[in-house]
Amino acid sequence: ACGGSGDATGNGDNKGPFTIGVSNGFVGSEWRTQMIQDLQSANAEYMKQGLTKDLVIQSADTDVPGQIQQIRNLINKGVDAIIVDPNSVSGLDGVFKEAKNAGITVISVDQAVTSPDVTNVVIDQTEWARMSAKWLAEQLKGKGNIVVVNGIKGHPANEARYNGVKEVLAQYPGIKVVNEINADWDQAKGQQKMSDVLASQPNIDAVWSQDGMALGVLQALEAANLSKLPIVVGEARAGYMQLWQQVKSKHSDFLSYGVVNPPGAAVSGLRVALQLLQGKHFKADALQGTPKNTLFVPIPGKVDPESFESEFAKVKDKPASYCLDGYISDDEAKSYFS
Amino acid sequence: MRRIHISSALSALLLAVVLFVLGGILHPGFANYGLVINILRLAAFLGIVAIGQTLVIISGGEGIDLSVGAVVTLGAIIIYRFTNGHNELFLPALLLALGVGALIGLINGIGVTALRIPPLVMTLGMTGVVQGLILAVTQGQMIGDAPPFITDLVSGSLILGIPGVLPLWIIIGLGTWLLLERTRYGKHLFAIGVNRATALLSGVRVSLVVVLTYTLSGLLAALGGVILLGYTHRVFLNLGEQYTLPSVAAVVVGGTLLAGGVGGYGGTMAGALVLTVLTSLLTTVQLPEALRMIVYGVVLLLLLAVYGRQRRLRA
Amino acid sequence: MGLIVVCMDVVRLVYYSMGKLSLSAQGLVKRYGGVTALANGSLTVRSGEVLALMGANGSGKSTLSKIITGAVAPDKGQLVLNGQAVRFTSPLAARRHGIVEVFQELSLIPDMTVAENIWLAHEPLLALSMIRRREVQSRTRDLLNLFAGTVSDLLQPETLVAALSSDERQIVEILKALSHQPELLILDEATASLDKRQVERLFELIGQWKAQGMALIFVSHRMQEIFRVCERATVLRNGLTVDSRELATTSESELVSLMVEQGAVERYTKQTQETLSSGVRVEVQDLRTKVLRGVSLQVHEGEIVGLGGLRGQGQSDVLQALFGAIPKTGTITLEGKPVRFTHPSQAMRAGLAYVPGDRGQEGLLPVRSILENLQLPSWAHYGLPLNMRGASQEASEITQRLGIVMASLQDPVRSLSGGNAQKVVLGKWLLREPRILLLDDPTKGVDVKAKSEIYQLLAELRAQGASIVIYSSEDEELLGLSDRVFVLHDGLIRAELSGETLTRTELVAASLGSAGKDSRV
Amino acid sequence: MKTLTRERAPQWRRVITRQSFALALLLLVIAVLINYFLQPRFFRPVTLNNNLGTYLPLMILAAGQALVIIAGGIDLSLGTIVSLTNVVLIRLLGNNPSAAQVALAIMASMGTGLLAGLLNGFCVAYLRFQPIITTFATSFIFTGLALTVLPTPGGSVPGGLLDFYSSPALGIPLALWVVALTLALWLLLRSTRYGRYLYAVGGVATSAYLSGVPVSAMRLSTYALAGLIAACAALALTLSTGTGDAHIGDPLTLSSIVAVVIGGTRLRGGQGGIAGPMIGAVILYLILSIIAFANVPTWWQTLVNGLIIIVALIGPGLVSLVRRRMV
Ligand SMILES: Nc1ncnc2c1ncn2[C@@H]1O[C@H](COP(=O)(O)OP(=O)(O)OP(=O)(O)O)[C@@H](O)[C@H]1O
Ligand SMILES: [Mg+2]
Ligand SMILES: [Mg+2]
Repeated sequence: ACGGSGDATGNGDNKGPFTIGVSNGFVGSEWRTQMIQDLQSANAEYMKQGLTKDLVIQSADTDVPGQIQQIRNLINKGVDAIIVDPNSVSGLDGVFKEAKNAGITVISVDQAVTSPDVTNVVIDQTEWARMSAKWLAEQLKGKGNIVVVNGIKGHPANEARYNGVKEVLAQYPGIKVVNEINADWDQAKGQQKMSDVLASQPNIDAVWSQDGMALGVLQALEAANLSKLPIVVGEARAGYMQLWQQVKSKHSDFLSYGVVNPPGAAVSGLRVALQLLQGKHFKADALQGTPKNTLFVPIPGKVDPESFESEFAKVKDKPASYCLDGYISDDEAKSYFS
Repeated sequence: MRRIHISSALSALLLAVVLFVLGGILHPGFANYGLVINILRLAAFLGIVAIGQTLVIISGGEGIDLSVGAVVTLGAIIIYRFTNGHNELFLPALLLALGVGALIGLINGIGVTALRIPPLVMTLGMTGVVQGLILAVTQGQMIGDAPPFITDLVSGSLILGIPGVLPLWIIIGLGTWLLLERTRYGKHLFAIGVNRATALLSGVRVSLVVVLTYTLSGLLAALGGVILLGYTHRVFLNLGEQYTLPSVAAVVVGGTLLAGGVGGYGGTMAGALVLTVLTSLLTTVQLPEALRMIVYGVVLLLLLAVYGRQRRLRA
Repeated sequence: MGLIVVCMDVVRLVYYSMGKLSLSAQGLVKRYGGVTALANGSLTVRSGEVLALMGANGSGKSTLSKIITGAVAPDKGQLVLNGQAVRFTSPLAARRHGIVEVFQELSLIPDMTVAENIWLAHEPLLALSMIRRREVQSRTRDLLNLFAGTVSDLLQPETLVAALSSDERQIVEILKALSHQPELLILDEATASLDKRQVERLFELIGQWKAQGMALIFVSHRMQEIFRVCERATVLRNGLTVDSRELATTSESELVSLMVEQGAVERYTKQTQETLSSGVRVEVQDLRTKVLRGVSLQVHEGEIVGLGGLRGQGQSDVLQALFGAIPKTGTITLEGKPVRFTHPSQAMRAGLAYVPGDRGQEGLLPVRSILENLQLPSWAHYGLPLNMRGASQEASEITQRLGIVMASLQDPVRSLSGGNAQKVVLGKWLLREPRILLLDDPTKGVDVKAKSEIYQLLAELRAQGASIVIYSSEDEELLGLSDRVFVLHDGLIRAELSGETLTRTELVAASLGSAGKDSRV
Repeated sequence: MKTLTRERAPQWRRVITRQSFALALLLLVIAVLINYFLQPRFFRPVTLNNNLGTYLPLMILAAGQALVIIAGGIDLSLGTIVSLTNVVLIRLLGNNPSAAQVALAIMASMGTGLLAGLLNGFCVAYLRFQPIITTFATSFIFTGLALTVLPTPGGSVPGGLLDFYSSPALGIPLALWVVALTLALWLLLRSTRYGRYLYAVGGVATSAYLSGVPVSAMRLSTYALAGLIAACAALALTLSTGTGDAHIGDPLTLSSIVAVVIGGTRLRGGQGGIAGPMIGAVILYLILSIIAFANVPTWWQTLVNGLIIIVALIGPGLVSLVRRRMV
């Protein structure tokens, strides 16, 4: 009962062109808009090849029932596959089953879901967080006070990431989390709350943060006129790296780190969806998780002090909200299939 | 009535001070100069965004402006794009931002008066329209830069580490007080908030005042966005959203009645301060987030118990 | 014939317990902040009598009544009901003892129907607290029948109260109180909004209730009413009960001197004929609104024109149409120039002023200060920023002139007594020194002293050349003040009275319409 | 032109005033027709059944919100009560619950909703706080509690319950049964003294008090009822999504208020009903579908959504121009 193995559409000679639907339940972030743009440009290629038709995109701020409605609309529009960035881990299971019963391939990107009727094509969020936490612990040599700036409390991605961090920190008893705050992935809130924390906790050795709010955190740190800046785990985004560059010119010893969280994961999802639509089957060990429905695509990279200059060159002229990106190629996608 | 509303503004202010002191006791360093300045600065954003909200709520007729958040974002984006970091372009960009904000408010006002759309839905629909326009025009790509003038005003120090935005807030606050208490418009605004029939029969141009009020609200929200840009230096799609409901809360905590016709901006300023101090205080206290939220809610209720109570039914 | 039916209804509807009720209030005190609303209020009332509660505006009549009905909590003093001390913690508690009030500022809910309002909180019920709709309807109809013939037939159980005129609301409020079958009924200025015939009907009913053993407290500023229905009068002055008198042995002027310190109460001042030859200021031709069916009239400079007739025959429409507050057709010329006001502000700029007949709905901003209420139409004259000192000064002059009892100009109008609030409604337009003053029952609920002050003010305005158009529900007032009276009936002018014909008999005759064939009369 | 007409409402106008849902119904018909032309598949029984199941939580919640608003209040915490009762339900269901456990979990979550509503009601009715700020404050308390009960989203609902929720009963979608039941209860309630009190308190509270209506008790009861109704909405939401999430209901607050307004109930209170708000909730979701099927380009969808909401309300607005007597 391996999800999304394409058995519903099952006829291997199906060559398209396929109609791909996209359901996005949140529009208030640049990460999501970049994701949609990535999808559109990747799809343009496929359209040229005659493999797909125009994307059918449903993108609006909505709640879980609203997203259920979005997906149901896509089903009724008769798409062949749906790429969904879900608002809920298991709340969409019912409508996913409806999709599957209608013979539609569903791919979840950005956030893994529990439904066996869906294939998750995501980066491993926990691993993503582990990477940066490990780097941080090593820089601190296992000792010091850190502040953690998290996203929305209770949001699955936030919890997955913070679990990764906690896992790593458990191995370093010398590192003390002196404050954990939630800035809801909002740059301005990150900035506000970081400055509050700074005023009351002068002895901070490092800050672990992520996403758009990392930029706010760094801004607050810079504005505080500290003699020595704490080490910051931030984000591989143009805006953050531009500020990083600026800060470095004042504080040569400033250390930071960012892991790429690619909006292009959706493109990876699209590539996998097309393989499935063409009747391919996953290799036995390609999928992980319980249920076995998750394809972890590689994390495209990281920015650390060593690689900063070369990575920065890539984003120097990008808008601040641009995220370092990456997705699997068609060949890589094929490699997951037998 | 005046006595009552000044006293609620005053008690809100006192509460803010009490919270400061409490913070200082809980956390040596909380009440330090830098943080006080920072909190005042944060309160200034909320306070400026809440000016228009104050006017709209006073205007009554179920008046509320839920589009302020979107207009804040739009105001910031306009400056960001059109100045692209150049001070010379700030003034024209500012005029453009304020003009666009006013235009949005004007449309809200017309919708509410001429087309009789309930303000809540009109302004919420407008939020969608503004957000939608931002998305349609930018496609989520925020290109540009903040002009140094505005970042200096907000993040820099005028004297003694006080950023220019604080005196600016006080000046705008005084201006708003003057507008409400010492102009004909202000007097008419309160009148329509209490009873539109009475106002009409006393020669008040009710629709005009309402339209003007929503227009002002749009303009001031755009101004709030401009100033907020000076703080964040960058714009993003959700920049202003976090100010929509708190702007309503600041107004109501400040003693303005949601039913309209009673209130003032002094109360809103104090309300903005109370909400900001409370958030900051809770941020610095090391508590699990869930507990922070519970404490925030409980403290807010306690604050209301101190002064935010309505009249008795039995005299 | 109709009357017999009505009487039977009354008998069927109103059963009184045969036990005698006697209630006395002793030493009641009520303070609001620094203001003493009632310093020492006392009265005694028994079954089968009508007690007049008298006093100038703000003397504490309403406060005393509300304490008796549990709507206001006294600071001191006690109520003794049938020899036992009682405390009413809510209007509901007082009602359980058969004590009910017709509130001066009414207690109706505009978005509910007449029937729903009347039976609110004591609806006849089925099981599960389901309302007996039929019974509510029919009993409401019975109650409305008590005033049949004096109100338009659009006043039905299903009509929304929001759609009623102020006299109809007053009647609904009276019927609402009556529906509780009270043993003690307090009527707080229940006649102020009613016209002559409605008052007559109420008095007939009061006579019947009294005969059946109801006790009544009757509050009014109209002397002739007091002398007609009451046996005794308790007089309040500055919150103190100063005396209680048998009316049979008391004269009107004695009562007045009890109420106000100096009993100098002058009546109306009439103009001599000469002004009529002066220029025409307002000329109205074929004015039509939803109620008016073609009204033409002229108003001269320095003239007071009265609009007579029963309530609701279109008098208010004439005033509102002149003021640009309602849609209309026809031509209005102002000093020779045709004008088309579509908004009151235009009328205001042309020198018109309009005192609406319904202060609660159209005249006041209850939560705003007295100052702001008085100056609402006038702020344009105080510059930018507003000269608040000037505004306060002028406002306080007019409050002194009108004798408005208040603690400070900054107090909300809500804290004023009914009569004082009415003076605010009038005062805000007197401040504008209008050239054309439109008055809709301007002295409603105003005490004798203040009334004479208002008459004098009107006379001064007229002397300065102002034109005044006034509707009054009090015939004496209308006849006493006006140079000419146009009597309206069913949206048309039926008579113009002036000089010789300006008499009560003519007025009454014309009020009833030409032939009395109209069912709406 | 502003008018101060004194004339009485004719019958048809009275009908529109009292039957406040009439215009929402019209909007609904239009939205349904547009949907029908754009996507006939929408009306296949299975799809219809599933869709109604999805709409039901907001419909129920809008009814609760309407109750509070009619009585002159407003509840900004309803969405968070949905979240809170959702996580309580999920936590107590656990894995493979017995029938008794299911009953217990449902009762406990209803009890939680009731308690939450009582807290709101107590603050508004007896402590006399302004409703909007009170419920703004308590919404933080409820979210905090929800996060404590269930820190990470998850949990599951027994398949039997999910099937029960998604299968039609006697050939009619379950949601329709619930709606019918709700409306029947409402009609019943409205013909009781309680119903009268509701409108009286929302109309003019002081007049209601002078008339002998127990105003404070009424206020308390509306918030408590709304809390209970929010728990019912949470039950529907839990059964339609099968998940627990401490934030799942949060966005529903604003939608419920919008649904009430679209449904023709004014925010000032004292007027309206719950049929309109329930219709309003459906309209909100139908707008999403219309946008989907009108092939609105991606970047314009949010814009069009906002415009539709505004435009949809211009019609009723114009009619209310006739309806309102003043300004
Ligand atoms: N809620 C209140 N707050 C403050 N002052 C009040 C309040 N209610 C009444 N007063 C004051 O108490 C005094 C007595 O008022 P009350 O209404 O009893 O007078 P009244 O005799 O009924 O006058 P009227 O003839 O004008 O109706 C007035 O001076 C009034 O201003
Ligand atoms: Mg009185
Ligand atoms: Mg209905």
